[in-house]
Amino acid sequence: MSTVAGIIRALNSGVKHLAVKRFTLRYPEQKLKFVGDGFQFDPQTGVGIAGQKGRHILFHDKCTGCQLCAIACEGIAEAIAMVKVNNTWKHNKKAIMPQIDYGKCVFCGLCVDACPFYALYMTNDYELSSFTKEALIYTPSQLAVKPKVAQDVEIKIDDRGATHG
Amino acid sequence: MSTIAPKFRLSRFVASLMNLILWILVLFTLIGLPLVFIVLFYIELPEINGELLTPYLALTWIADPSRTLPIIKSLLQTDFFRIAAFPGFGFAALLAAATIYIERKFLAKMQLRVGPLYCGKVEGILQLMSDGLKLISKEIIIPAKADKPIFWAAPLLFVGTAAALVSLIPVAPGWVVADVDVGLLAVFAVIGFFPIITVLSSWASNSKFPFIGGIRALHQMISFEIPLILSLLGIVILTGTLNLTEIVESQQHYWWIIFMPIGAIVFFITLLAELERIPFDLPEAESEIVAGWLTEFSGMMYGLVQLGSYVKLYAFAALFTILFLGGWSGPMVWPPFPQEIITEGITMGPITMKIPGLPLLDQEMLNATLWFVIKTVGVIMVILLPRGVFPRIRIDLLLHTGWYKLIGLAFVNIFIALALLYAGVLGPGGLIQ
Amino acid sequence: MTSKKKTNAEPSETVEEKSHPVTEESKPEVAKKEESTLVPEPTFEKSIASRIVSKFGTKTVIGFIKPNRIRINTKKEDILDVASYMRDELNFDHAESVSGVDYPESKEIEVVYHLGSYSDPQLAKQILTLATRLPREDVPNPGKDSTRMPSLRDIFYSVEFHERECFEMLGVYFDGHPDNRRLLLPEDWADIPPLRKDFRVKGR
Amino acid sequence: MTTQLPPGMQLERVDERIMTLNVGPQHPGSGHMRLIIKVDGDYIVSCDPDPGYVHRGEEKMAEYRNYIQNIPHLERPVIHDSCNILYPYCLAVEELLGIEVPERAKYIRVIASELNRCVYTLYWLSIYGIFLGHSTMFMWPMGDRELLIDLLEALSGARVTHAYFVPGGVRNDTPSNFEERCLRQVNYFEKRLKEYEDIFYQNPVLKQRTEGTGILSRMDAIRLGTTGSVLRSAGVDFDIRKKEPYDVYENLDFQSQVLKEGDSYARSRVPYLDMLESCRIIKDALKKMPKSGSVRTKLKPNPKGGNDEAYRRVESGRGALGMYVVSDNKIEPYRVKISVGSFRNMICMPYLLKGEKLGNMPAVYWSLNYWPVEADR
Repeated sequence: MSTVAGIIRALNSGVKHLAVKRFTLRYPEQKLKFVGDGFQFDPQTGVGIAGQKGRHILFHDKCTGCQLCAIACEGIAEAIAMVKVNNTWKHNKKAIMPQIDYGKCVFCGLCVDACPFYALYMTNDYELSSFTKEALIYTPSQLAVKPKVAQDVEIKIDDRGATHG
Repeated sequence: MSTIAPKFRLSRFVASLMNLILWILVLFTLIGLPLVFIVLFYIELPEINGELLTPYLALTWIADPSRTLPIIKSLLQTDFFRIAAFPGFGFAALLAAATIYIERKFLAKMQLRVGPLYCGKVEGILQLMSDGLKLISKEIIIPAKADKPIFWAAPLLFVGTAAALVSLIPVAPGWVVADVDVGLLAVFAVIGFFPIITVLSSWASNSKFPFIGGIRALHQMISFEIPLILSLLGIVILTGTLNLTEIVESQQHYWWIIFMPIGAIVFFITLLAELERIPFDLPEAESEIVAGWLTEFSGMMYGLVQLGSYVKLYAFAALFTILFLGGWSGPMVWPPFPQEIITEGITMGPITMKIPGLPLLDQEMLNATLWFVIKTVGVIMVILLPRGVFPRIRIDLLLHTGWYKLIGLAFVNIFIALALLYAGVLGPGGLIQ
Repeated sequence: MTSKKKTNAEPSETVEEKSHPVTEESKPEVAKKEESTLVPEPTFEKSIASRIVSKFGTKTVIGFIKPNRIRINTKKEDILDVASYMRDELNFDHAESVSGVDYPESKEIEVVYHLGSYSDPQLAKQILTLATRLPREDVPNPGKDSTRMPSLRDIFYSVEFHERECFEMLGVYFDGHPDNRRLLLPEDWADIPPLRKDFRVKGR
Repeated sequence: MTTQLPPGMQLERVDERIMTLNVGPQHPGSGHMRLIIKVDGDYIVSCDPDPGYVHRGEEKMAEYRNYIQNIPHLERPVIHDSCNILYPYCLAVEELLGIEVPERAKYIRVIASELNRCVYTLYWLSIYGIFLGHSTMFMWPMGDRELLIDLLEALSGARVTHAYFVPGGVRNDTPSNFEERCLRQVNYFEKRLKEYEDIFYQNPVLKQRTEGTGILSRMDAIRLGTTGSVLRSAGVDFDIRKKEPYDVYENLDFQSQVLKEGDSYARSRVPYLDMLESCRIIKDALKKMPKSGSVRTKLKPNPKGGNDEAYRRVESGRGALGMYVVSDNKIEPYRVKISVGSFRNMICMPYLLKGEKLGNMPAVYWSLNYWPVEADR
């Protein structure tokens, strides 16, 4: 008899779930909203600020070309190479800035930790696919652009189940 | 002018016209005429208000509109229409297609996901169409050392057998493709075909996984046919007839499920096993043998087998409603045909139009079909439910339930039927008639 | 001075040092390091260690005694009866992991067994590290050279796969192991055992 | 004439009764590892696990990275339980470098690792469901997992490869409304977990498939040195969080889950009970967490470990996960040995599958909570 009771309970639980709301996030139309606008790091206190680890953003006015991000990434993914930049800055005599190859980057954010001049942060933009591997290499000027991302959907929980509202 | 037809040559244009006319003539004479002759001479045409509709008179309906409805009504009665459209394969394929779509959305809803969404803008309504087109356009790959003739024939045989099963099922009083006196026996005979086709196709595809799948399917279907037949024995004992229409008529006041619930349960479980539905879907167990006996089918052959299995699902659900839920019996809910349209005709402003022979389909037939469809769809939904709720059963447990539990229950059901019969409660000359 | 992750004043210095990580500076003998005096030795672990040493005298040397961690070093000849003593009397009933550590300067390979106990609630916290040193050959010929050691598989059943991995990664042959086949590396791996220090990782 | 075989290959005499089945690296019924199974009819005669198809030499590569660069590297073996594999590494390095972790960081670490344990167990449970043919049991955990991944993403910024733990604490503080959002989503997740009872664990068809198969006795569980849910389902009460509490587990109230049957049904149930327990731990930790305070002690640049060694272990999703770090006073660790639960539970496969029916193979194999990538390292 326990099998019959078990079968009935299983069927009942199955039918009950017909009323629960659908949870799937319909990706291209809905995009999840993240905390803040990207992972940042405050070298003074040595602690990061919570944020999404997406594509990097490079502030040309703060970067001094000290290569610390390249050295930090050397042991992990060797994704950062220092390249010549045409406009020279007062605080960047060698005029070299990081160029990030997203074919290799693992988005761990240790380069953001390693930068002592608040020059390298991360943003919420994670849609970086491209047709060629070379197109994945972002030059410093590309990294300086702040991405516009429309991410406004959150997980809503009510009595009829959770859904992406 | 030059951009659209850069080099227009009159000679080329005339040549293409002549070519076109030639092809129309050829097609008309080789295919058109024989078709017309067959239709006109071999299909016996009906009598309309007294005179036999001869082939020569048949084409006069264009001139006299009042003849159209009687011709259509008579076409409805012909066997070809029955087989191709209403109670036969057309109706079944339509319901099967709807079942495929409903199953995917129903299962998705139960698993809190969305299911097909983007085909056809509105919740994936055209997903079925796109699947069909995809399967038609896919290339049919035949394994090198496969037994080609049997490999080709297997899907066609499968759909043919499913259609044969559908033809035995009465949808409304008088509306059945083959009203056979030994209806139930014919159903068992057709069901016996399915394992043969499965083994044929798995043996013909000459590869390991289909072969194991085919043997498992054989095990499963053979071991579940016996309880299938035994569970229906109760009904035959009480109704005293094998004709499906008479079985339905015997359930005017009460349905057999009330008196033989155990028979209904046993029949439902064996039905799941015959259809290879989830608790018993060992032949195509994805995690062990890739897709069982379907592995080597590709393109339209796989499409045919899918269509065949869902037509089979409709046929079994219809069988369940006929045998246990009283087929088309049900209170009259269909609105009667408004009489004044028949008598005075339709008045639109100054014109009144009278259409002779108007009630194309009478009210009882429509009501019967409505009740039949409601019950069958209900049974189909219950058949779809276990797919989302149960895991797959193991091969030895499957055979154990098949041989011990179900056959035992089937015998209990037969004893109940016999007890009812000899107590004089039911059956021929019983108290409740 | 702000704390930087992987940075120090002269980036060039680390870059250069990174290129040949194995420096010549010899690694001091682990066994001789004595316990740091400022932390009083934990008594319970002390009692276990002293029982072992009293039982085996000079054959076992106490590596260190830290809260919940005891390290015992022995020779490879008498590791079998030390291990069976630990299992029977001290009821350390299973081995958590077997790790081989390669010391090329002192020409030795150290095989470290971490023993734990499920049955004895007192010992649940403790991990007893049993280590032994094997001679290391520069031209390794796994199975046929002198880095051999009696297998503890019959005492601690759980080390069967660990010892096979240690065999293929460091070339330590375990006498008496039921099947000393290769475990993780591909069948046709013909290079020297990879976890040895002189196996160079390309590009580093 | 005997042909000269390439090294490592064996010629095998084919027996007509025994058939060798390769439940191979590319089989829907096994992960990326091969089980060479000898089958006599429907019964398994012998089973020889052959891992190594996803071996990457983590331990060798770890010797070429300094202590911080090892963080994103050492989480690779099991990226969807990344907190629980970085936890012992951070504890061991903290012991080597002699760093003290601030109180708030300890609580955040406990919350993140419990969330990550649930995320891993849900992934394992859904694969267990699809191995048994239960498609709903694949979809529900995959859906509910998103609730917790959303939380971990808020914490660490990445969905799966968090690289969130660092020797000395965690890399960033919790976002502003994290506590309230975490409580709400964990409460809903706990309600969802209770739904699995009816449709999966009390489902008679599933019980028929898993009860009484692959029975591991208590003595064998201890003798074979198994760990985690395999051990606790055989009746041995050994949960590292209780037995050797690390960080703040001693002042959090929870019970370690133990069952006695030791069959694959019990092995599938213990991680489920662990998840319910983790929800309790998370809610308790959220209450007891200090509201403010630093979350990381600053490391001096390029820390060196001193001639010492440390062995720390943590209760991960698959049992005791130990890190043995030997350092020789240089920037990079001298040797890092990762002793994972999957590798230790793999020894049960030859013992449990011998004499088992072939139909039970997926149920027994996957109930051992075995993650091939982690076992190969």
